[in-house]
Amino acid sequence: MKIIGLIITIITGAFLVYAAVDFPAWADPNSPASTYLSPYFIENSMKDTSVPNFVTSLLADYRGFDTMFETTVIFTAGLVCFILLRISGGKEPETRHYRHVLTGVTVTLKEGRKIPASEDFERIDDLWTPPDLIIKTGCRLMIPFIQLFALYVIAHGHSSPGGGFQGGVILGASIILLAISHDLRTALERMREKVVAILCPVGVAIYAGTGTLCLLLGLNFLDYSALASVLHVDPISARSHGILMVEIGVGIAVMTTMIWIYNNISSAGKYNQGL
Amino acid sequence: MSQQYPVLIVIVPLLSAFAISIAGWVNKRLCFPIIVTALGVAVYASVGLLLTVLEKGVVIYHLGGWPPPVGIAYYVDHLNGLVLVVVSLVALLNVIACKKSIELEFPDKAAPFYTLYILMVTGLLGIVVTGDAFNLYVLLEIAALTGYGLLAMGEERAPLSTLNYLYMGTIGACFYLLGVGYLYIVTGSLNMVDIARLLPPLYQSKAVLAAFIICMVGVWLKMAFFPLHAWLPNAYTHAPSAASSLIAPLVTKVMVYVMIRLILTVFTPEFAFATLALNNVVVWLAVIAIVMGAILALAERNLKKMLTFIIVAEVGYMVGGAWLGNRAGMTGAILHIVNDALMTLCVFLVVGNIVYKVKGYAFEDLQGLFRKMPFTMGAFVVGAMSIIGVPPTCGFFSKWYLILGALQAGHYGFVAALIFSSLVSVVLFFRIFEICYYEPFSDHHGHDHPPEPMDEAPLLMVVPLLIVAVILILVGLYTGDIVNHVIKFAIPEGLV
Amino acid sequence: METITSIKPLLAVLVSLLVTPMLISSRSPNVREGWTFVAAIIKLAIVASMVPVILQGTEIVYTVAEVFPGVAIKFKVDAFGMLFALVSSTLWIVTTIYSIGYMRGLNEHSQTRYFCFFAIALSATVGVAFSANLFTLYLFYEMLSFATYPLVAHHQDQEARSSGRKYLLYIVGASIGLVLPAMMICYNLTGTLEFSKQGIFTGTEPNATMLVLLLMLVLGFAKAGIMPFHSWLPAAMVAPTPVSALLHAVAVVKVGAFSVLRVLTGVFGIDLLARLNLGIVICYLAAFTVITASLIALSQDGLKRRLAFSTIGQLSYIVLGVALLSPKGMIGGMTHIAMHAFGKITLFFCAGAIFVATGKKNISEMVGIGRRMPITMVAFFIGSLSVIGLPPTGGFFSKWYLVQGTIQADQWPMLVVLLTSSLLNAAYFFPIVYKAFFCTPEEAMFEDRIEEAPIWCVVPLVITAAGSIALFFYPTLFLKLAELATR
Amino acid sequence: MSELIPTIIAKYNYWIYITLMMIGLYAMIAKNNLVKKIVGMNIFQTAIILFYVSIGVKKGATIPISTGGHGAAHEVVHAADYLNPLPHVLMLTAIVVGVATLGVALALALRIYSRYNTLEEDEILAQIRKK
Amino acid sequence: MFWQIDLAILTLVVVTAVGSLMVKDLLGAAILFGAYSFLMCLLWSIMGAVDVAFTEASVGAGVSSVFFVAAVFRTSRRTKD
Repeated sequence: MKIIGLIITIITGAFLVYAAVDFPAWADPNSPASTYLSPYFIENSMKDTSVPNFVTSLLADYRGFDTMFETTVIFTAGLVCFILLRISGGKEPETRHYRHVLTGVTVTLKEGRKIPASEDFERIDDLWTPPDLIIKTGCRLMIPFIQLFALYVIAHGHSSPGGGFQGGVILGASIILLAISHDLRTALERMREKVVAILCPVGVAIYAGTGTLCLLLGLNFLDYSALASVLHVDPISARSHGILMVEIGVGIAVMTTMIWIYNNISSAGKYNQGL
Repeated sequence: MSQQYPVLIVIVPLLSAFAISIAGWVNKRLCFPIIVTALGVAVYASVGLLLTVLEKGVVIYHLGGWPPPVGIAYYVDHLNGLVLVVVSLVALLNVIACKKSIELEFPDKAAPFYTLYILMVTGLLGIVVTGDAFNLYVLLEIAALTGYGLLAMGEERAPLSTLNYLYMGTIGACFYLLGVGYLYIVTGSLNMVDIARLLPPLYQSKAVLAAFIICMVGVWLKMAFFPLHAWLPNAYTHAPSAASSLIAPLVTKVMVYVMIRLILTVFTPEFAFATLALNNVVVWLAVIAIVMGAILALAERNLKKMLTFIIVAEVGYMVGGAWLGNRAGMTGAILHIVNDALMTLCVFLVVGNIVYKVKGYAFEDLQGLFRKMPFTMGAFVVGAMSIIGVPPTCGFFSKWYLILGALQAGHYGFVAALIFSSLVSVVLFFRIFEICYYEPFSDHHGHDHPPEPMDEAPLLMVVPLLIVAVILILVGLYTGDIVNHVIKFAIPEGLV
Repeated sequence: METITSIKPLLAVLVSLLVTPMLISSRSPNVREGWTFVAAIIKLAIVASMVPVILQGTEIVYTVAEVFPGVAIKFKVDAFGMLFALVSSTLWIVTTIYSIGYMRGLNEHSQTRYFCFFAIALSATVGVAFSANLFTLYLFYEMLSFATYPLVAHHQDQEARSSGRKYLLYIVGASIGLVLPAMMICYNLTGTLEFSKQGIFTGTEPNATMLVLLLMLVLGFAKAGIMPFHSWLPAAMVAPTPVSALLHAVAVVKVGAFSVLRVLTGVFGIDLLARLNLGIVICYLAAFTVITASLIALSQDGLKRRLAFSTIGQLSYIVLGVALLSPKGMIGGMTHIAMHAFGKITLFFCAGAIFVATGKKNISEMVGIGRRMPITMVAFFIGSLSVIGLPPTGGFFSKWYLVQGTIQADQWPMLVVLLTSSLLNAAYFFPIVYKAFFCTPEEAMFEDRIEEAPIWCVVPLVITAAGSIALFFYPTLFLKLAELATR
Repeated sequence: MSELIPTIIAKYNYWIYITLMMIGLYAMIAKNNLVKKIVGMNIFQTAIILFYVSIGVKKGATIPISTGGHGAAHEVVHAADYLNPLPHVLMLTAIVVGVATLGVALALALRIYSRYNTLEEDEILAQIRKK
Repeated sequence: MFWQIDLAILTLVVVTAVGSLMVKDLLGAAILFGAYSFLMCLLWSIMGAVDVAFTEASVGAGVSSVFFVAAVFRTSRRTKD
C-alpha cells in the first residue's frame, strides 16, 4: 500500500506541478482572477449592500445561496454525528457512582438505585478525575467574556473580520469549554440535548426562511431588497439588514452544531460525563 | 409561481428537512407526511419545469436577484430538466416504498433518518439544477455527508466501508474543488456558462488541461469509475436497504450527469473531444470497467453485492458512451442516466422487500421466492430484463444508442464489452431466478409437495415497486419521444 | 402494394397478453381454462378476419410507437406473416384442449403459471409473425425466449434446471451475441430495419460484411435450430408434452425459421442474395443440418428426442427452400411451416398421449402399443406420413414444391439431400408404427385391451391428424398465401 | 536554470500547496491508522484552501474591508487597492465543509472502534477475515 | 512582510504537517495538527485573508483539535504509524 500510495502521490504531484507552470505569477494584480469579477464586488459592495466588509457582503448576499448550503452542511454533520453515535433510550447502568461534594467521598450504588438530585451529591463516571479548582474557576470567569466577544463578532461582521460563522464557533466553543473544564453533565444542564437539536435546524431555517420571505414578497429567493417593504427602509439598507438576519441564523446553527458534535463525540453517544 | 420552480425544487425539500428534524422531537408521526409532501412538491415542480423548458427553452433563475456571473444562477435546460424529474421521482417512490423498513430498522431514529434522506435529495437536486461550479461543490458535499450518514447506519461492517467511502469521496470532491480553482485562476469566473465563454482562447493552456483532468478524476472517484471503484461495493452492500435504494440509483447517476455537464457546458465538446486525445483511453477504461464489473458480479454469492458490481459496470456504460464523442453515444449516456436510475431503483427495492421479509440477501436466502413473493419477484424480473437489455424494457434502448454510438465511432471494443455484459447479466440474473424458482428441491418432480404459502411484503412496499416496474416498460416504449423532444436538445449542435 | 392501417394486428397480439390477469385471478381451473379458450378463439377470429384482405394482396399496417429515428414498433400483416399467424393461432386452440387433458391427467403442479406463460408465448409468436421490421421481430423474439423458459423448466427439478439453462444459453446467447450486434450494424449502415422485398441494403457494401451479417443473423436466430445451434432443442424436451408440441414443434422453432426467412427475404432480399451468391452458403448449412439431424434421429430411443431431431431436420427444409432462391422453393419452404406444424404437432400429441396413458417415453418400450391405443397410433401414422411428405397428407405438397424448387434452381445436390432425408425420415418413423401394430404376441408389451388416453388428449390429436389429411385436399389457402408472399 | 529559479520563487505558494496536498494524499492512501488518515484528509483539504487563498493575493492591495467604513457609499473604491474577496468567501465554505467532514469521520471512527476495539486498518481487516 | 517570517512559517507548516502524521501517538498528532492549523491561519492572515484566518483559528486550531482530542480520548492513543 505504501508503495502504491507513493506512486500515486508522485504522479499526481508531478502532474500538478506541470500544470502550475502555466499559472499567472503569484500575486499578479493583472491575473484574470483579480481583474475579471472581483473588481465588481470591491467597487459595488458598498453601493449595493452598504457593507464595508466585502467578504461579508459576498458571503451573505452575492453568494448567499452557497452560504445557506454551507450552514446546511454543518447541520448535516451534526445530525450525522447524532444518528451515528447517540445511544438513545439505552439501559441505565447497573452501578452508579456519586461523589459527595463537600467531603469528596465516592458512593457506589448497585442494581440501578440512584440518589435523588441534590446539591450535596454529584454523579460521576468510572473515568472521573479530580477537577482542578484553578482551571474550573478560570474557565468560569472567561466564558462570559468569550460569549460577549462572540456576539460582537456576529454583530460586527459587517465592518470587521468575522460574522455569523466565526461567532457561532466561538459561542459553541464557550459551551465546550464549560464541558471540558467541568464535565459534560454540567454543560448539558445549560444546554439540553433537545434544545440543541431543535435550535440547530431552527438556525438554518432562519436563513432559508429569510430567503423564502423574499420569495414570498415577490422577488427572487434571497433577494433581501424585498425586505424593504417589511422593514420600512430603502432596499440597500434592507440588504444590510437581511445579511444580519442570516448571520444570526448561521450563528445559532453553527453554535449548536459544534456543541452537538462535541457532545456526541466526547461521550461516544452516551451523554455521560464526557472528557 | 411557475417562474420560481427552479428554486422551489431545492428549497421545499430543504425547509421540510428542518421541519422533519424538529418534528422528530415533537411528534414523530408528522415526519412521513412532511417528507412525502415535500418530495411530491419537488416532483410537481420538476415536471412543471421540464414542461416549461420544452415549451420555452432554457430557464434561468437569479438567486438573490444578482445576475450571473456576479451571483449564483440556476440554469435549467433539457438535460437537467430530465434528470431533475428522475431524481425527484425516484426519491419520492423510494421513500414511500421504504417507510416500513425504515420504521423497522430504526424505530427511534426515523426522524433523523428522514431528515438526512431529504437533505440528500436536496443536495442531489441542487447539484443537478445549479449553474455555478462552486455551488455544485457545496451541494456535492451535502449529498456526500448525508450519504455517509445514511450508509453507515447499516450492518456492523457499514461504518468501516463508509469511512473508506468518506476518504475517497473527500478526495474526489477536493479534486473537483481544485479543478474549479484552476478554472478560476485562469478565467476569474465561477459561472459555468461564463467559464465556457471565457475558455476558448485558453484551450492550449496547461492549467485548463489540468483543470479538466482533475475535475474528471474527482467526478470519476465519486461515481466509482474503474479503477476508482473500490469503495462502492462494500459501502452499498452493508447499507440499510432504504438508504441503498436511494443512493445506489441516484448518486452515481447524478455524478455522471455532472461529468456530462462539465463536458458539454463548461469545457465544451470541442475541447473535451477534439483538443484532447483522451477519448480512446477513457473508452477503453470504460470497457475494462464493464468487463470487470461483470466478472466480479459473477463471482459474488450475495444478491446485493452482485448488484453493486453491476452498478460499477453500468457506470462504465455511461462514461464510455459519453466519451465516444458522438451524438448517439451521448444520447445513450443521457438516456442511460434515466434508465439506470429507474432500473437500479427497481432491483434495490426488490432487495429491500426481500430483506424485510427474509432478513437476508445471500443467495441461499432466496430459495422459493417466486412462490413466496410473486409480485416482488415479478418486478425483479422486469428490472433484470432491463439490466440485461431486453426490449421493450428501457434498458435495451439506451444500450441501443450506446452500441450505435460505438459503431459510429468505430470502437468495436466497446460494442463487444456491452454485448459481453449483457450476456453475463443473463447468467447473473437467471442464476438467481433458478434459485428462487427451483430450490428448495423436492424429491420427485415437484408434484406433491405442499405449496409454500404466499408471504408478500406489505402493500405499501409492493405498490411503489410495481409502479417502478411499469415505468421501466413505459419509458422503454416512449424512448422515441424522450429522445426526440428532450435529449435531442440537450446535446449541443456541434456534436455529430 | 396497397396498404391499410388497422389496429387489428395489435389486438391479435394483445389478446393473449391481456388475458393473463384473468388467468391469474381465476378462482377455479374451469374458469381459468374458459378464459384461455375465449382468448384463443378471439385471437383466431381476429387473425381470420384479416385473411380476405390479405388474399386481395393488401397489407395491413399499424405503428405503435417510433422508438428510434426510422425504427418503430410496427406491425405489418403480409401474406407470409398471415400464413404463420393462422397456423399458430389455430393450433393454440387445439393445444389448449390437449393441455387440459394432459395437465389434469398427470395432475401437474402450477397449472395457472403454465397457462399464463403459454398465453404470453402465443402473443409473442403472433407478434413475430406480424412484425414489420427487424427490431419489432427481435422484441417479440426475445419475449418468446423468456416466456417459454418457465414452460421448459416446468418440472422444477435438476434435469429441468440444466435443460432450462441450456435452452437460455443457446437462444438468448445467440440472439444477444449475434442478432443484436448484427441488427445494430445493419441499422448503422442503412438507417432502417424495415422489411422490404428489395432488402434494406444498397448493394454497395463489401461482400465480406454481407456474408458475416448474413451468418450472424441466420445463426443468431438459434430457434431455427440450424447446426451448430441445435442442441437446445432435444434438451428442451423435458418440458411437458403440450409445451413441446406447440412450442417446440410449432411456435418456438417456427418462429426461428420464420425469422430466418424474414431475414433472407426482407432484410437482404432475394435479388441481393442471388447477386452476391450468398444463398448457396445457407443452402449448404441447411442441407448439412437436414442430413445430420436425420441420422441422429435414427439412433434415438426416446420418442420425444427422436421427434426433436426430426424437427431440427424439418426446420432446415424450410430454410433450405427459401435459400434456394427459386420461387417454387420459396413456396415450398413457406408452406412447409404450415404442413409440418400439423404433422409434427400430431406426433407430439401422440407421444404425450402415450405418456399419459402408459407412462412410457422410449420407443423400445412401445412394441405392440397399437393394440392398446389404436386411435393414437393411427394418428401417429398419419402424422409421420405428413412429415415424410407422402400423400394423402399436406406434407406432400410442401415437399413437392421443395423438390421442384431445387430443380428450378439447378441445385441437384440439394435434390439428392431432400430425397435422402425423406428416406431417412421414413426409416425412423415407420418402424415405430410397424412395431406398434405388427408384432408377435410374445413381443407385445401391452395387454390386448383398448385403453386410450383421456378424451381431452385424444380429440386434439384426431383433429390435427384430420387436419393433415384435409390439407392434402384443400391446400389452396396456404399455397395462395405462400404464392402471394413470393410474388 | 537561470529562468527556473525565478519561476520557483514567483510561485512558491503553489509549490507549498502541492507539497502539503501530496503529504495529505499519501497519508490517506498509505497510513494504516484510521485517525491518521483523517488527519491526512484535513491536511489535504487545507492545502486546497491555501491554494485558493493564494489566488486571491494581489500585490499592493490590502485586506478586503472598505477603509471608509459605514456611510462611505459615495466614496470611489479602487479595485486594485483591495484583495480579491471571492476566494476568501469560497474558502470559508471549504473550511466549514472540512470541519463537517471531520466530525462525521470521527463519529465513524468511534463507531468502528466500539465494534472492533482498534483503529488499525489491518487489524480490523484481520478480524473481519477471521469471522 | 519580511520574507524571513514567511519562510519560517512555510517551513514550520510543512514540518508540523509531516510531524502530525509521523508521531506515534494520536494525542500528539492531534495537538500537532492544531499547531499546523494555527500556522496555516498565520500564513493566511499574512496573505490578507483575514476572515479565512479568523475562521481557521476558531475552527481548525480550536474546535477541530477539540474534536480530535475527544475522539482520541474515546478510542485509543495507540498507533502503529
